[in-house]
This record gives sequence, C-alpha cells and structure tokens, in this order.
Amino acid sequence: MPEPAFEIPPAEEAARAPSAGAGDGYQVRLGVFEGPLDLLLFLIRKKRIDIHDIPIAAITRDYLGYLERKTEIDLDREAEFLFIAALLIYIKSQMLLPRETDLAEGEDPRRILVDRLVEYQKVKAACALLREKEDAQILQWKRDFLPPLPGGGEPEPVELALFDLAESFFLLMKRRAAETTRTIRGRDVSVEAKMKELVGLLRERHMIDFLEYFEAHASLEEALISFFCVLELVKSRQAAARQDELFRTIRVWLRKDARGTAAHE
Amino acid sequence: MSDLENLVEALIFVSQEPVTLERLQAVLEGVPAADIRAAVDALAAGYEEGGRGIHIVRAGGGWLFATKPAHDREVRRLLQIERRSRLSPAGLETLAAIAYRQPVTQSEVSAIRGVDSTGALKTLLEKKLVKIVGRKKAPGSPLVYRTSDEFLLYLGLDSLDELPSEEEIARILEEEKAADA
Amino acid sequence: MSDLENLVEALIFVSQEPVTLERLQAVLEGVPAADIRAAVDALAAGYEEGGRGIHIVRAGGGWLFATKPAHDREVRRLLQIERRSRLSPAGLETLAAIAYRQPVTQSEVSAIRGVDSTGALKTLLEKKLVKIVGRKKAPGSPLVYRTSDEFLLYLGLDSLDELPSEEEIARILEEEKAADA
Repeated sequence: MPEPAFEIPPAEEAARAPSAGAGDGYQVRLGVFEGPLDLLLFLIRKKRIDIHDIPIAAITRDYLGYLERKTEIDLDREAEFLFIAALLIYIKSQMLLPRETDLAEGEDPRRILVDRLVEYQKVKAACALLREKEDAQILQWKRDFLPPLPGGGEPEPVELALFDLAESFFLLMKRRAAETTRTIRGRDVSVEAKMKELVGLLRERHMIDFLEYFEAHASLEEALISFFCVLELVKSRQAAARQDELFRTIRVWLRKDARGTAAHE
Repeated sequence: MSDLENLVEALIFVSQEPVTLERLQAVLEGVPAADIRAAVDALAAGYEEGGRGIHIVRAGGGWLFATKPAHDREVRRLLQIERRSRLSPAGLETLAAIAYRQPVTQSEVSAIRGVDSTGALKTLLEKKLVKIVGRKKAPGSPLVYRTSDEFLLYLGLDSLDELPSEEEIARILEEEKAADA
Repeated sequence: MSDLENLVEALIFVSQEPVTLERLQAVLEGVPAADIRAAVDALAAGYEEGGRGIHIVRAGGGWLFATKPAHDREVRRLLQIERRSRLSPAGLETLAAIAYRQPVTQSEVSAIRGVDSTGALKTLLEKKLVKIVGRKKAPGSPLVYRTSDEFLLYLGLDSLDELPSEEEIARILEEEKAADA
C-alpha cells in the first residue's frame, strides 16, 4: 500500500474531521463536506492547485482515496459522491486519448467540471459573507406583534388564530399519527376537568405555549380534549390565541375582561 | 423633534413590516417625499447616537425598529428564548444559490451544490425565506423559486442589489488563496 | 441615556405583554429594584417631554410602548394600508381550497376546510380574488366559484397550471429525509 496521496493539515484536520477513532488511527468523516464539490475544492486548495488547470489524474486519485476511507455516508449522499467520481474518471480518460492537434480551450474535457467548481466556489464564498449578515441580524430583535392602539382595545387576531390553530392541529395530528404506532392507553379525562386545569394554568402562568402544553399530554385523547378546551375558550371570548407564523407555536392567554370569570365556568 | 419626526416615529414604530417611503407618503398626504426622508434620517440619527436600546434599521426597502445587538442576551432572557439558531451550512448554501441565481428550479440549485437540495429547500420554504413564483417552461414544468421579502429582512438587506457583489466574493477567494500560500 | 435605561428601553420595546418590575428584576439579575424603577421613570419622562411619536404607558401592572394618541389617525391609516395588502390566513386557506378544487361551491369549500367559509369567501369576492361562474345542477342550485385573473396576478402566475400540484406540495412538505437546513 503506497503512502496516502494526501495529508490533512492540522488546522483543517480539526475543522474537517472531528471524529478520531480510538485505536484504529484516523477516521475521515465525509459528512463534514457539504457534497462532492466541497470535497473537491478542499482537495484542490490543499494541493494549492490552480482551479483552471487541475492535474486531473492526481485529483482523481485523492478523491477516490477519500471515498475509500469513508466511514459514514448514507446511500443518497454516496450516489452524489460517486457521480462526481465517475465524472473525474471520464475526464481522465478523455485527457489520455491521443489527439492530432492541441485542444482548443473550449474543448478541454475538464471544462465541465471547472465551470461547476468555479460556480460552487462563488456560492461558498458568498455564504461566508451572508453568514456575517445573518449573525449581525440575529442579535437584533424586531417586534412581531401589533402594539396597543389608543382606544383600540386588544388587537383582534382571534378569528385568524382559530384557523391557524386548526391548521397546526392538523399538522400535529399527522405528526403524532406517524410517531405513535404503539397503542396508548389513556386515562379517562373529562372536558370539565381539563377546562378547569387549563384555566388554572392560564391564570397562574399568564400565557402558555400551546404546542408545549399539547405535547406534554400522555395520550392523544387527552391532547385532543385540551385542544377543544382551547377552542371553546377562544370561541366564548374568554381567552385569546395567537400564532405569528405557520408552524410556529401558539400563544394562549386569558382575556383581561375574562380573568375574573373564567374560573367559575 | 419636529412634528413630522414624531409622526414618522409613530408610524415606523407601529408597523410590523418595514415601512417604505411610498407608504409614508400615502399616509402623510401632501407631505413632500424629501421632507419625509429628511425626517426619517433625523429620527434614525437620533436613535443611533447617544446609545439607545433600540434603533431604526433599513431592510427590505423600508424602515423598522429593532433592538440593538448589545442587548441580545437580556432580550432573550426576557422572552425566554434560547440563542436563535442560524441556518445550517446546507440551508445557507441553498439560500445563497437561490439568491444569486433566481429564478431557479430545485434541480438547478442541486446542480450548483452537487447535492440534492430538496430537504434544505423545504426548510427555507417553511421559514418563508424563499417562495414559489411559478413554473419554468421546460420539460416537466418544474417549480421556480425566488427569495422572499422575509429573506431581505432576515439578512438586513435593503434590496437584492445589496447582496455581496462579484468583487466582494472575488476578494474573499483571494484572501483564502493568500491564507493557503 | 444610561446603560440601564438603554437596556430597559430594549426590553420594554420587545415585549408583547406589559413588562413588570419583577420581570425586569428577573432579567437584570442583581440590579436593585429602585435603580430599575428610576431608569424606567427617566426613560418614560424622556419620551413624554419634547413631543415624541411614541411613549411608555403603564398597563396591567407593567410598562409598554404605545403610539401617542395625537397620531391615531395616521397610525390607523397606515395599518389599513398594510392590512389591505395582506390576506388573513383564513382567507388564504379558503383561497387555496378554491384554487385546488375549482369549480367549487361554498359548502364544498367549507367541507374541505372543516369550518364555515362564508365570511372568508365574501372577503375574497370583495377583493376580486374569486368570482362566481354559475350555479351547480344540484339541490338548491348553489353558486359555483372559481379563482379570478386577479388571483393569478396576486401570485405572479401566468396560468393555473403553474400552481404547485398537490403531489409536489406533498413532496415538499412531507420530505422524510432529515431536513438538512
């Protein structure tokens, strides 16, 4: 077995391949690469090669060496890595074909790969810049609710929320159905008891995260009942519910004018 | 502060989305655009100087209020939110490919990245950072994607013109090359 | 403004519920209540004097920002403009049901959505996003609805064929692959 055709510099080593095996030496995790193009760029950079003039035989060897040392990739990703491997081998074979005249630049068999690499390299560089912007924005909090208007009372998201609620519920049910193939034995819960519990919780906590509350239930039946309790409270205008975005959580709180009476219902 | 500044302050404050100059003009019938612009600028400058807790930021073609970055930790503690998660590398890469090549199809994005991008695209759709804008006239009539207004807000861009330019990208690549040498 | 005032300003701004002194104390660990109170008072006084567009009001045992009553008229006008440019989730859902099932009757839409959709349908008619195209040959001869040309315009689509198919939506939303973004 010849020496491996590549070595990973220490800095990259830490960044690129975090899992070091205990006794069996060094394990390369292909998973740290976003894809085959990412791996190729890494190899090209490491060799300090001009991307427009890739020594295709050497890079193909490195690339295949990497694939052989893979420890964990799933089948889908494997196909993507193998596709580029096939492309590399194809280009290599094209380069070896005897030709009568020198190739014009446009006919360089490497062109198809180089164009993709250049494009991908740009996207990756743009990512670095966009990440900086993301990091700056993520620290600044924008308001996602309507502030109180003078004499305007509460903002009226109620009707809106009811539908959002139903939609989220649908999604939840679906998820739940997918998750629970096991049979769940629920204890008997009455609507009245659940209602009392919910109102008590709302009074105590001021506002609850409905999805959290929903998920906390042991059985589907109990969760269902709690959902209908929320619907009932909203419908009877004792509570308000609001979802700011699809798939986001729903906040439920008692309406101010109902805080005194809700408990007695 | 002038009356116009006060008014503009109230309007930018109350809106849930960036308030554009056009919208301010529509509300403040008859006030010249230049005056409105000057009022916003004066207002924004007032918040920027002398250390304040909030400020006016420009994004998505308009203005809106946001807390200053310095207070992130306390704001999260108040709202009881863990550190906000950034996009994954795959998500960001997919978003960048869409931003620079829009309008694009899923398979075009996947081709640029060299990996299937369906999952990442779904997450971006859910986060409303990208949107479906129609179909491409091509075999199979694939769906076509673009970045959304939310995308501009998410990255604090005024418009797509503010995406990092070719020159900036080239500079990053040069720096990388220099670092390797 | 003092650092504490800035911080309090950011916290009151970002909270939907009135922020109580207790809440502020919990967030600002170790800062004496008296200091926090003084900071809020100074902040509130600053907004009250010198005519500003917004101010800090006392409500529900805490503080929150609100626009000043003087600007009520313009604030409402702005919100109306914003509202006009947006569709409620209910409206959107009803519209989706019509778009994918057209031609449909009101009761068919209500059945799909599981809720009475008369109100939402009326709004969509007013916004001219849907239109009545005739009556169904069925008991009671109910009206039949379709989406309008404005609907396509609103979505930026050329034709109904450009709507994502149900299979495509399902594929996007139910992608089982670990969402990698």
